[in-house]
Amino acid sequence: MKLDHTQPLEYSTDQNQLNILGFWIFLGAEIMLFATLFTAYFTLEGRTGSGPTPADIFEITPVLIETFVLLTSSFTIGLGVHAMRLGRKNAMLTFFGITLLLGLGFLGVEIYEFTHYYHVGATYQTSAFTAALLTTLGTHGAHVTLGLFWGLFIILQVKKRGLTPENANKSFIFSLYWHFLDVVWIFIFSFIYLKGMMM
Amino acid sequence: MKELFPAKQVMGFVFSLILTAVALLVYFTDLSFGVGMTILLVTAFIQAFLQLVVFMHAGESKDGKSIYTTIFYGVIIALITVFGTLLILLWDM
Amino acid sequence: MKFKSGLLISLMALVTILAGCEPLLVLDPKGPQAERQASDIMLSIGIMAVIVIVVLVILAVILFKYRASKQPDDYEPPHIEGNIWVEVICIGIPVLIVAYLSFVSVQSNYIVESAPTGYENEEPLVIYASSSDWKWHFSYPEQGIETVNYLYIPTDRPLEFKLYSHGPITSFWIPQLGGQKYAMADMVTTLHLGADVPGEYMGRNANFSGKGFAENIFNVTAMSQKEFDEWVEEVHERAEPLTEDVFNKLLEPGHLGQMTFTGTHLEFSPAPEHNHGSDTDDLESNHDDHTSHDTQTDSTNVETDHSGH
Amino acid sequence: MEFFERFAIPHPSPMIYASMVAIALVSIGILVGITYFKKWGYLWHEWFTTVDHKKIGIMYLISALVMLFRGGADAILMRAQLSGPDMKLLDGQHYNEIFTTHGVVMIMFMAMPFIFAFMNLVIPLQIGARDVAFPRLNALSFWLFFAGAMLFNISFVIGGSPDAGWTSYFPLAGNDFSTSVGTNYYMLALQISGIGSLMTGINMMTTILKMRAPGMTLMKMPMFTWSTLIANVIIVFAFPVLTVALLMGTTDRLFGTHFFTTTNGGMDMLWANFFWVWGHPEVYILILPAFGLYSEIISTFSSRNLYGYKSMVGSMVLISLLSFLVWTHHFFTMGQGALTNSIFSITTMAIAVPTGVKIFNWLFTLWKGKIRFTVPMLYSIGFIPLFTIGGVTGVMLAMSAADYQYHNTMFLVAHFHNTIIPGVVFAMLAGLTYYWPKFFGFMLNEKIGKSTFWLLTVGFVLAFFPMYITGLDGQARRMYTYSEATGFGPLNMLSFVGAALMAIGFATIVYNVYYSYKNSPRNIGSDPWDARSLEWATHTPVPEYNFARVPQVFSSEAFWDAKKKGHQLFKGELKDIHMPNNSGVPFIMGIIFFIAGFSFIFAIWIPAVIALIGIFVCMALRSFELDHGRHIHVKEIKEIEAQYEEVQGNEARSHTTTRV
Repeated sequence: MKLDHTQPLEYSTDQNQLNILGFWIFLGAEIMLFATLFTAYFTLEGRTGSGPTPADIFEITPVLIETFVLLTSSFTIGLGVHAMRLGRKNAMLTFFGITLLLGLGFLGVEIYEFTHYYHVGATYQTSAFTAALLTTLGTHGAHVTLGLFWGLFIILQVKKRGLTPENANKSFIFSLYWHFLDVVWIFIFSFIYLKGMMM
Repeated sequence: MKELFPAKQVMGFVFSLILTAVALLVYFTDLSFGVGMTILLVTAFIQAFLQLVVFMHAGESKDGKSIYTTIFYGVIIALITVFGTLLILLWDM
Repeated sequence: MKFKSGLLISLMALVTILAGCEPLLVLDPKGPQAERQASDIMLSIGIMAVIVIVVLVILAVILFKYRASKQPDDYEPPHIEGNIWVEVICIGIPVLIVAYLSFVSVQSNYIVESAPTGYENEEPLVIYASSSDWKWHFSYPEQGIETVNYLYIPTDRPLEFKLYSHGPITSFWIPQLGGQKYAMADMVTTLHLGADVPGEYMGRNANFSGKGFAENIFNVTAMSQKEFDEWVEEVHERAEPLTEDVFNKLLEPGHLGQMTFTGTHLEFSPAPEHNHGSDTDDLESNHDDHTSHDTQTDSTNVETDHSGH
Repeated sequence: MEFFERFAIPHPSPMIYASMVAIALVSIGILVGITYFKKWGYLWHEWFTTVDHKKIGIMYLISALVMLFRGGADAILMRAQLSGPDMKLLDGQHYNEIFTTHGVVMIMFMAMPFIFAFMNLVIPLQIGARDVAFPRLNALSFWLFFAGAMLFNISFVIGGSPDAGWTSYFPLAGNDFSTSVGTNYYMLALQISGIGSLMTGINMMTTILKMRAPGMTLMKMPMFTWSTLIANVIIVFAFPVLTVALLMGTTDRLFGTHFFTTTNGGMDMLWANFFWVWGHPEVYILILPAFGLYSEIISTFSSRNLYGYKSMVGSMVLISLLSFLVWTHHFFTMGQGALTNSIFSITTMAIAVPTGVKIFNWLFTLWKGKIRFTVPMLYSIGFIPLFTIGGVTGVMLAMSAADYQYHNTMFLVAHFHNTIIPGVVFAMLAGLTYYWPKFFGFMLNEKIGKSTFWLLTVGFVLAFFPMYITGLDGQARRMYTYSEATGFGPLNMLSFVGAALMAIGFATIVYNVYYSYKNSPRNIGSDPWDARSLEWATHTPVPEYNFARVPQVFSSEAFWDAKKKGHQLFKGELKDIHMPNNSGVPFIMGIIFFIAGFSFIFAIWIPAVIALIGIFVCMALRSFELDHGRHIHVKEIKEIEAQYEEVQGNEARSHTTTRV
């Protein structure tokens, strides 16, 4: 394998560069995926049938916790990549670990939130609004869950095999994924929760 | 220890917290719908741009141009889809 | 050029067949909306035919002139990158054509979406046309009449069809009076039509709606206002009232012949609340089913009162 | 017994039972045959586990041809049923199933794999690469497409076909009005193959953006590469919309949500909206690579460079953006206001401008050329006027007020077949004939090929032009029957005759392959058409590593310039070539996806969950796997090259005489 030492490790081989560009294109597709979910949500937001309206069920506290936790995790994974570029394997693993723990925390709050919705009578089958809401949140949550497993695998691999070009590449791509989930959350936070509670 | 916390990233984090706080204004104060939506749109898009540049290093490699083109193309199509649909199904019905 | 002649012969064959038949429904309009649409269609066919012919001629000439068998063996085709002026012309002409057609199209949009021209001062006749699998129910709230699978309309008077569906999306279409519009279960759409000439016209559901879709047709009879009034009176004398039970039977999937009732189903089974293109449109309407039912019943009551005099 | 009842077909007919038996017999025959000839090992090592873009391309090609016949059988049945008034060949339900599967099969499982076939076969060669960016992902894409296609195709013998049209508008496609599992098949099969398409999109974009030969800047890419790049950009941004829409449709049907229902706030038109947000770009995904192929072919057979290269590229970029701006024209009649209709009417017509530019550029490419009427060229020449007619009728449909009269009629059916058949199908057949020698080492017979072309063209004109007329006479689409009084009879009979001619035409393709396999000479050299771009610069058939040395490119017609100006394409020493390893995982994942899809369709939850877990396990294993690929060493390359040179040496002497 040809190594290009002028580049950071994660860009150092041809295949690594392909992987990173390919993943960015995948994120482009993800933008459309979430845009479609948002479109559905905005269209169906007011169509609550006999079920509750957004203002009826949204609570600010869990949303604030989720937002803060996810923003912080986005910060820590950025630090993780920075540490990786410095070659500080242990620091990197620590930051990745913190990120995953924060992700787990986020998921916990989201599960609480979903049970809350269930208890106030906003289930998946209640109305077009709840279906669109839970699908949008659920898709994001599923992404986070997948990310937790993925991140765990990467930590294990870095531990076992060290900071190879391959592992650095995987870690960097994972960080892109995680940041992207944070961006999506910002939009959920702004245009689902805050907008819903504002009305 | 200090080298693990580069100023750029820390500033980015602080700034994103500030943006979140600004967005929260629409909840804690009594703004009209139009003003509120404007604030949300501005903060959300700045926030997204911040992540893209500061945390995701979108422009750093020699494929930066392709990456930015892809993302902006995606964003444009996404906005067309969202607002086009709203125009068809809500605003003009 | 075998290809060219083959194409031409088949085109000619089609034209002959076309000429041998009755005029095509869409191009034989009997109302102002359909007339506008037919003239748009003829205009675009004309322009488009010119484009096709130009392309065909250029192609034929080039193929004839530059075919390999005609050229010397040592002929080396030149390398031509392109010419800015040629390309400006190639872009410019289509832009002009499209701009012109866009202008016409936008104008027509507003025309077909408003009351038909010629008698716009007349009071429009409002007819609720709702579809169920696979029939059409026509309610005349002013006249207090409901028919199934046939439609009587007065000529020289704007017709305002309120369309909705008791099932899948359908499309209400009377080709000779004007183009179609969807009828959906969750909203009411409005179609403006008018008839200039008395006569019988074909109407149908144009949007695929399941097994019985092919036979989902209805008859339209246009007549003078006087005849129409007589028919209304006759119906009131002879027809049975439409009860909720009877109506629910009618809604069951299947085909029915033509039927006539007094009263309309709007009284007990109102149209959907989202009423597009009408004054009663209320976007902020209550999401609670009960209240919306009440408001709907109120508005239909008002309409029934209207017909009382 | 209740468990098994759901697998029964709700509307059986002798025809379906006969096909059931036929499918069973053919499947058993194939399995027995493979076992008898001991080909399982060969299939597994050479095809099921391959990651070679050329082999994957060939598998796409074969699948597309098979699906062409499946969809074609549907088509001929429909035309037969409508050939006269009150025909009793099919009943309403059966007819509905047939036009639904015809549409889905032709778009998703015929046209899509066909263009993917050419992308896979040609793109790496045309840009001078060894393979695509992610070879294993590429294999996974294929097997997901294949799983989706198979899933969709078993619908009519297990549980019943979808019957709500290829657009599957809700609420007709919802549980209330489509009670069989048919629409579940539609949702899941499209979902699975759609994911495959999305991955192809990412793969091809990355390949073209990153793996071009040195010297090949963006503006020196051959036109087919450009069109593929743009088409894949559209794929990447359009397919997620379909994914979400299908997800919502699936949950509506399986989990009782209310996205598109008529109760509890659901909005049926939201499905239509999403479907066309994906659906309109989809037609450009199909037509742009076709444009690319025509550009290559017209340029080759008029021995001219492509006229107006820059405006060709510009028009495609513009089309890619506009394609996302016009979707509402599929439901102008929904009842939205005149303003919305006007906006979308104008954007739709605007597409005619870049398309018109392309037509003129092709005409100017022919101008001053030296036109050879080979089979691929005949398709391209037939394409120009026929597609122009399809295009201008598109402009007519774009006039929204007039569209109130065209919508849902046979006029529309005529229009889109008029763009898709001369546009896409002709391009695919032209490409098939054009690239056949490159990948199979012999030419298809020109004489049979020409009769195929004429049968298809005459058949096409007879089959579809009458529909313009019946449409204007009030014949709605998707009607399974009509009465004598409507007067639609004679023209529909003409359509049937045309369809029959087309069927014969398609059959001659199979005969052509058989005949040419038996009779065509094998010493055709690597450049039988005197072509212009890089894919013709390597040997025929193409070696596994495509190019022994990476080519050096100076223009968009690198190979032509090498021939005429003496540019040297291949310089430098041979080096070891890095190649990816084969893998069985994509094939296995295809099977797991198939099982998952099938279980979801019938709501059998335990295997569904197990299959989903299996998918994640496969992904996890992939994450931990270390696979650095393998190297083909210089010695081996030299041996392979020497073999080719020996053959070529013989050819060089007869080269001038074999030119067409």
